[in-house]
Amino acid sequence: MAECHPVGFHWPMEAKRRGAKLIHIDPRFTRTSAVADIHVPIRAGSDIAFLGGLINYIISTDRYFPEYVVNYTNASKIVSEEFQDTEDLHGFFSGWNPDDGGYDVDSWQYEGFDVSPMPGGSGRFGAAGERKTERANERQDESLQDPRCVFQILKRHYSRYTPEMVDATCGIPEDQFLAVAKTLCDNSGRERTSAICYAVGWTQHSVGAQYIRAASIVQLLLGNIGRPGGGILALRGHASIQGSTDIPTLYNLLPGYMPMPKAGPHPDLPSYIDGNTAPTGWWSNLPKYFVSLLKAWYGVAANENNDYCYDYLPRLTGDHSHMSTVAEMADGKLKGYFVMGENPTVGSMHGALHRKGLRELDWLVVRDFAVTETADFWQDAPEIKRGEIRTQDIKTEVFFFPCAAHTEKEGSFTNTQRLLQWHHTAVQPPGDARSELHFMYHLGRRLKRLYADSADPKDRAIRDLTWDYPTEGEHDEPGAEAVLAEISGYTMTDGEALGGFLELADDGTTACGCWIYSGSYKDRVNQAARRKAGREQTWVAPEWGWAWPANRRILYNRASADPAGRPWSERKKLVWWNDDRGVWEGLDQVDFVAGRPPSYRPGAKAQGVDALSGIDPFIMQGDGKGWLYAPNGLLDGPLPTHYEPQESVVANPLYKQQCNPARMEWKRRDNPFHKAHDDPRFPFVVTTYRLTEHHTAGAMSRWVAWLAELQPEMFCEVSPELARERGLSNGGWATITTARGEIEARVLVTERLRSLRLKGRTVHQIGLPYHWGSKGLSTGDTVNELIGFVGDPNVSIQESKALTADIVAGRRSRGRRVVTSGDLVARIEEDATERDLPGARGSADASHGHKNGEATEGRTHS
Amino acid sequence: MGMRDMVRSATGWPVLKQLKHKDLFALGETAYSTRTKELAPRIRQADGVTKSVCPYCAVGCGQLVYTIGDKITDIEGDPDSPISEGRLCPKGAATFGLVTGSHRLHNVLYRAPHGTEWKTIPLEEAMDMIAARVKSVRDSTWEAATEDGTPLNRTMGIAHLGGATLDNEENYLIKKLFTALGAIQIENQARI
Amino acid sequence: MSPGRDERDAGAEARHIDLRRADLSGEGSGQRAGGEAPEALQAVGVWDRLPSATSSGADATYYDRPVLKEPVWIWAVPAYFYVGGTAGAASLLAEVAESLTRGETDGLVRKARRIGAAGGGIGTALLIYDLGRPERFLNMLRVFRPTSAMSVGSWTLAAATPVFAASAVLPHAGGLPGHLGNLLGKVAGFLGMPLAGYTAVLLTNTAVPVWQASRRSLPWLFIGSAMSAAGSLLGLADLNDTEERIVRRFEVAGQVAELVATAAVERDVSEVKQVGRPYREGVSGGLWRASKVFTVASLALNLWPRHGRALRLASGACGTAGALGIRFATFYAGKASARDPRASFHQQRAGEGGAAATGSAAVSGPGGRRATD
Amino acid sequence: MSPKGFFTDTTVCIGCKACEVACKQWNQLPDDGLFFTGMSLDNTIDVGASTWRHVAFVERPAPLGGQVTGMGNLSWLMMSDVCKHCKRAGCLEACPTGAIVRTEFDSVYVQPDICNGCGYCISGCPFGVIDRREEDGRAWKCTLCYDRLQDGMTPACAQACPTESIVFGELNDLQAQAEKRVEQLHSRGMTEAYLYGADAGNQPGTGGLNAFFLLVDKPEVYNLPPDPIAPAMEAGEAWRSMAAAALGMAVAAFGAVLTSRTGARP
Ligand SMILES: Nc1nc2c(c(=O)[nH]1)N[C@H]1C(S)=C(S)[C@@H](COP(=O)(O)OP(=O)(O)OC[C@H]3O[C@@H](n4cnc5c(=O)[nH]c(N)nc54)[C@H](O)[C@@H]3O)O[C@H]1N2
Ligand SMILES: Nc1nc2c(c(=O)[nH]1)N[C@H]1C(S)=C(S)[C@@H](COP(=O)(O)OP(=O)(O)OC[C@H]3O[C@@H](n4cnc5c(=O)[nH]c(N)nc54)[C@H](O)[C@@H]3O)O[C@H]1N2
Ligand code: SF4
Ligand code: SF4
Ligand code: SF4
Ligand code: SF4
Ligand code: SF4
Ligand SMILES: [Mo]
Repeated sequence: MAECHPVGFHWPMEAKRRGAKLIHIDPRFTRTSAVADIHVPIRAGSDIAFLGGLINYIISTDRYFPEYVVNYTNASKIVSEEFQDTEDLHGFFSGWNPDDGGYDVDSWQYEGFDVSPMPGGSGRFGAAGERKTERANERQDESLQDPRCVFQILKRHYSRYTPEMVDATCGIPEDQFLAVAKTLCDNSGRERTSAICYAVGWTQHSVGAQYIRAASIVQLLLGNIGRPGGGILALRGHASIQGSTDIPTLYNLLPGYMPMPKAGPHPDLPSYIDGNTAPTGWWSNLPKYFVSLLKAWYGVAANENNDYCYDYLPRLTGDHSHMSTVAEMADGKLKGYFVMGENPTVGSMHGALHRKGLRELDWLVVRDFAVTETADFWQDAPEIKRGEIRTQDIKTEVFFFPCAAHTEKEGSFTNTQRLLQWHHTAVQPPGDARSELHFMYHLGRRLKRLYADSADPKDRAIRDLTWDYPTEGEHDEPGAEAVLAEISGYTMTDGEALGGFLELADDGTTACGCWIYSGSYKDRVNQAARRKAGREQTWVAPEWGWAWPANRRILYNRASADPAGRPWSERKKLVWWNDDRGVWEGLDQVDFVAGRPPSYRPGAKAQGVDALSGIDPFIMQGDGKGWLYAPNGLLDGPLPTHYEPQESVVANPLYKQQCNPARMEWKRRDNPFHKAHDDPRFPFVVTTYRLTEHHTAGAMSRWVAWLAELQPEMFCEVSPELARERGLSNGGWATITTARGEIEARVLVTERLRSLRLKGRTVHQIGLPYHWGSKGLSTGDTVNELIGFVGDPNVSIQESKALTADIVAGRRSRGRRVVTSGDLVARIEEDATERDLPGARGSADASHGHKNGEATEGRTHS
Repeated sequence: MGMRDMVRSATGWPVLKQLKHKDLFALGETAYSTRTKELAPRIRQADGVTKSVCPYCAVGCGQLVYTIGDKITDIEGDPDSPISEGRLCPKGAATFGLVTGSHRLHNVLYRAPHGTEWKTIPLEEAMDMIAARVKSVRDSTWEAATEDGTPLNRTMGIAHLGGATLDNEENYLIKKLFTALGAIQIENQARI
Repeated sequence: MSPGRDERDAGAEARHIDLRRADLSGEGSGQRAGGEAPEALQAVGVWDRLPSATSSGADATYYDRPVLKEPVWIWAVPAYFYVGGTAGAASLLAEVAESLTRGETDGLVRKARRIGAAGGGIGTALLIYDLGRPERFLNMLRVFRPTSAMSVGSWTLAAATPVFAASAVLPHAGGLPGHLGNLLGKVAGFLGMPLAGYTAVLLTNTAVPVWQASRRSLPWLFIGSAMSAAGSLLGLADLNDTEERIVRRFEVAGQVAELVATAAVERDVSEVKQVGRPYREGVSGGLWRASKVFTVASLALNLWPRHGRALRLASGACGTAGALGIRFATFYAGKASARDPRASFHQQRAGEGGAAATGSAAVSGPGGRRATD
Repeated sequence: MSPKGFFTDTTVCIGCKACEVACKQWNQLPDDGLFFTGMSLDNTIDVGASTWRHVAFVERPAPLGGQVTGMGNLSWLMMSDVCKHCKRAGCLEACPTGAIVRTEFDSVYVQPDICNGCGYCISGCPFGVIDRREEDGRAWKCTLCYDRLQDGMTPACAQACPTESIVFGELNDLQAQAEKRVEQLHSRGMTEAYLYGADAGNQPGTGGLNAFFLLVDKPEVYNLPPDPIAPAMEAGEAWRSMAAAALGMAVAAFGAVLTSRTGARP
């Protein structure tokens, strides 16, 4: 955290000054470890074994927070008999469908009550069927003894995650593990809270989503969620990565985390509403938010008799995530590609496969500060330098547009605390540099002109699109506040700015571009631009910027009070129930149903938000409880389970199933994998990470002299033992190779990356900062040439934190080799069978990589 | 310069001041030059300070951007921000070098198919070319429905990448326009 | 002090900043840059051992990096030490001779005064040449700062140079100017003394261990070798017997003092083994030993009973070589000493740092331990 | 004005180098070239003419008090080095042109319009801070943001530091704060913490530093001198011996002339 969120790290250091304990779990001894109280090195890719060990410890030593667990989590819920655990099926849960390479989730449901999770997350695609929706039929055992209650299932699932198993799997000696477990438990409970901060060290795995689930279980058991000083803090990456998932330039989401319609299950508005609206919990409001979105996009054209223009929306037919799209591109199925504010040939996996895709395009548009490695793929690439590919043979037309910097345009970023902050224009952009707002707006106006008089029904969406934003200045820059006003929402009658999502209706009378941002333009005031100084406010600082939802700062903060509405502790109070005024009050905006007393219990037939009782802090869930066990919503199991990375050094010590069965795996000749474990050609564990001094793919730091001089050259970190074994010298050169490619790097031999002992076996690790590329004042080889396409099934995030590779002394022989061209293609053969139990993957089709575009396999007609 | 400073006003010669004030060591104010006496932070004469937010990471530290005319003279931390209280990390502190760096290009570049070099083209012309290409690809790769008639209403011929470094308002227009065009392969850094 | 247009462009280019977008008026914005990387950094070898190799234990250093900055002076400074010293000693001898004789040493006086004048001029030129910003040489006379040996020296040189010149030129004119010249000669002679010695104080009043350690002995060495240098130089000219005797005795006295002083310096710097290394090893060590040999040779030739032109030339050459060698040896010893962090660390740990001047060492370890504990 | 200065608590330094970059940005200094040094994460190596803040990285095969790591005997010390603005400043006392001056804030400031690059300050600094950049010819170092102080602004490095390892303020307040912090660290098991240069008693040779440090290992480990001295403190001995030697030279001159003259007239 010290490296990648240094100013954010001020607050843990402030807590440490006041006596808090800082625990850092990381394969390397980093700048965070240097100031931590406890640093525990862990084998990259084995955190679920570690967190499972914590869960085992918390339950077996009774250190969980009983009142919190019983009242606020689904620990007491009884699960259906059909459910079978990984203990029974060698690493599989019940419901695995080998032909499809995925789980049917029906056997995971509660007994007597079907809970659908966040919309769109309902199991595999097209899981239809009638659902049992009355909460009255829920069965639970508050004593937590029933063998089929969640608590006992949890206990049994992690029964083998003992301290010994943690030592054997993660390389963490028992005494160190117990020190961490004890310290965490000592600092949790009624009077004390602990927080868990994570970022891509946890997410970039083929089991990434389950890493976070495991941490949620630990925090729910300890009662740390919804309370000040507690919680799980995702330390998001870019300035507005949170914003770009809330208002998602993502294939599977519409603004406000509503799902994009799927071809099969949602042919029309009613099927979409029914498929995605949760009968109970806050998501029962989905129709208001969805209709308001369509009104914002299609204005008067959208009305109740044309399903509010639902038919204008394109439909998904599977996984169209980044890696799937690039695989399609490499197979020549894409014509045009816009890359705005990203540098995939350095930042994304397998640069060579990306460049192969770019070579197949008709045209590519890149918008950035300077020509990036992505924009220059046609003349500056390893395969071109080796002469395997010739520039003249590349047919792609390439446009490079200079972009305006954040100081040359106005708009809002959403930071990692869901806080919208407005940045104003300081100076005008130079020359032809323009903002993306300008580019998209004027592109849209040109397309509206081109389609102005088209009668073709497919073009109605463009013609009816509301696109009349006011422009200002010599460059006709569209007014960003006008766009914010649309995002925040207005009444269709008189265009009045809405105060929040409570005012949204599903009858077409309100328009709102993103329901969770509703209220960010309340009273026609740009709430994101508020700048009341922090020192003039409480520590919650509600009048600086605006946080979604409804300027609330700590989510699920109802859980900071006990079932009767009294703060768990005076020291850690946040919100509480004021019985005489009949309202919730406190330091933060309350995350609960307004005016609902703690004593409220829903009636038998209660539906929607009324189904939430006074002790259901987790209002987004169908059952209002924190999920220790996820009956629905995750594609790879209701409980986090330790699986080895795609390329590991060891066999899975816990189960016969080596890897996550539902992982996304692109089986292609140009995306070869190593052996599942113990590959003699690639004996070392590699992890990749950042340096404080550089920024991601490097375009924003390797061109800046004051940053480039701090970390001038690409280097790798190796332990003294590995250096001795491979003849590497500090300050010298080394070449790192995988099946996908090879790179060279300077060598930094350091004791901060000592080798790990796994059951008596020594495992060497190689550390690779991934910032370098061929452009800039400081240049170097790109780490991501080494990493293949493999991803997590739930969010399709790549696995770049744990893989295997080889390292030899000296610079690379002749020009860098990549697997998509030249002699590296033919040489690699591997057998992929060991990753899954025999028969687990019925057909090649079973791996997600081949699943996208089911419809496109058949002939399509337009 | 020091000496010209002195010659202009003989009494300005520090040694004479040294004698006058009986300042044996002349370690302090006696040895000041006129420039030092009039020293001021350059932002005192800035005619504008803009409230901004660091463009690098999601902590979202506040930044103050000082300008003199249409030039930026300093970008430092904003002490008012409850998140950062004026603090910055090396990247936030180097933002001046990013936004005023000489690496930034000011013109649109174009590489023709099979071309071996970039050439500059005007912005408006480039925008027209893009719009035309979007229309032609959309029209030629449109998928109205699947074989069994399930509506698809999309083009798989156009994709977009990027968003994490862009404003919410920009992400909104990108999602809104491309979805209206039927392009669904819209992705950003949340995947990597 | 705003730099000219092209200098601002060069500055912006060196900083990779676009002047059309940026205003460069900060404190360091006028610093010229853009030459290829500063030699100091290029000269830095890559640390090829384990990073934690020297970071603990008795002999800890920071990757063996110097704790001091190497003196930035070039050859012109030791050359000035020689020229200044010779001029100072020569002018002193000239004035003493002029006052205690009635004309029998006029030749010597004239030649010595000419050496003084030349020394003043050449010395000033050498110092200006060494400056980072030669065009600001007059700033040396902005203030008089007694704590700075260079300030004292600059004022001394500034006073001496015209006086040396006047005393060499005016007496020929005779009459009032002549008398004035003679009078100024006395001043010159008087100024010659500090001129010949202040340079030693200049070196020892620095943080460089080997110079600091010889603060009591180096002045004797520089003054002794100044006498030897002046004597050797004057000895080359054709002098009458009296003048020749004066010069040789003066030179011998100087060379004896020089040799005694070299021993004193060696003793001072070797109190702490690491501090004395530059006089034993490397270029400075070699120069040091060579210059002692030359001085001894010159002394021997001077004491040789029989005299003759050739003998005089040989002793003068050896004497000059010795004097020059001593100054360059001391100069390069200082550079080597500044590069060696262990010299400073061992010197200060041995009580020769702050403790020597104040009686108590600094706190420099856990539990408030003092440097010399 | 009362003396201002820095208290640098190296135990909370995370080696992020924000101080180094904030100083370069505020003062608009050029870079020092791009070299991989192999010295842990320190590619800056030292303060110098164009780098007025340098962050040292020390990987030690020794544990840090109060810290537990699974890496065995290992700790990683970081420290942001800067000009110490010494009470008795070697550079100030050496500067013949009066370019270096003592300001009303008790800081030591180099006037770039006066310095002629004589380089004497560079040899006078016992910490090896001030240096000359060849292309420029003048000596440069940290100004304790003398320009910002005119408007009561915090120095750029102190304002940027994410963990307040660098604290700017009134010197006496800082000294009190530093004493309390040492006690706090000792009570938490980090008994090796101590103050370096806090005042004249702590560091007699320089009379105390306006920019002083809390360290956890010997100064040498951070490339700091264990017992620095402002050279002018010992100037007296050199001047006295020079005077004696000069006198000796005069005596030798008189002796040579008196014993050689014959009294003859030309
Ligand atoms: N200075 C700087 N800051 C940044 C960025 C940058 O480029 N530079 N990028 C921003 C972005 S986009 C992001 S997403 C964030 C990322 O922020 P972080 O996630 O903090 O960044 P990383 O350095 O990639 O990974 C953090 C740590 O995870 C460790 N790690 C690797 N594998 C494992 C594992 O299996 N288990 C565990 N427990 N740890 C593991 C690595 O050793 C590394 O130290 O940073 C943001 N901030
Ligand atoms: N091996 C490995 N690979 C990784 C990771 C890892 O930990 N290990 N981390 C992953 C993660 S979390 C991320 S976020 C990615 C980052 O990967 P990328 O996002 O590809 O890397 P960046 O350099 O951040 O790319 C952002 C680009 O946007 C440009 N830009 C900045 N502002 C603007 C603007 O306003 N407009 C426009 N048009 N462009 C702008 C920048 O100049 C830069 O070139 O890397 C991923 N890749
Ligand atoms: S200053 Fe650093 S920590 Fe703050 S937002 Fe910028 S990059 Fe993130
Ligand atoms: S540390 Fe050196 S440069 Fe700074 S004030 Fe002290 S003597 Fe001068
Ligand atoms: S180099 Fe400049 S600052 Fe240093 S002593 Fe000489 S004149 Fe003074
Ligand atoms: S006080 Fe100012 S000049 Fe000195 S290091 Fe800090 S930012 Fe740089
Ligand atoms: S800014 Fe602060 S934490 Fe970062 S390196 Fe400098 S002193 Fe250390
Ligand atoms: Mo990221």
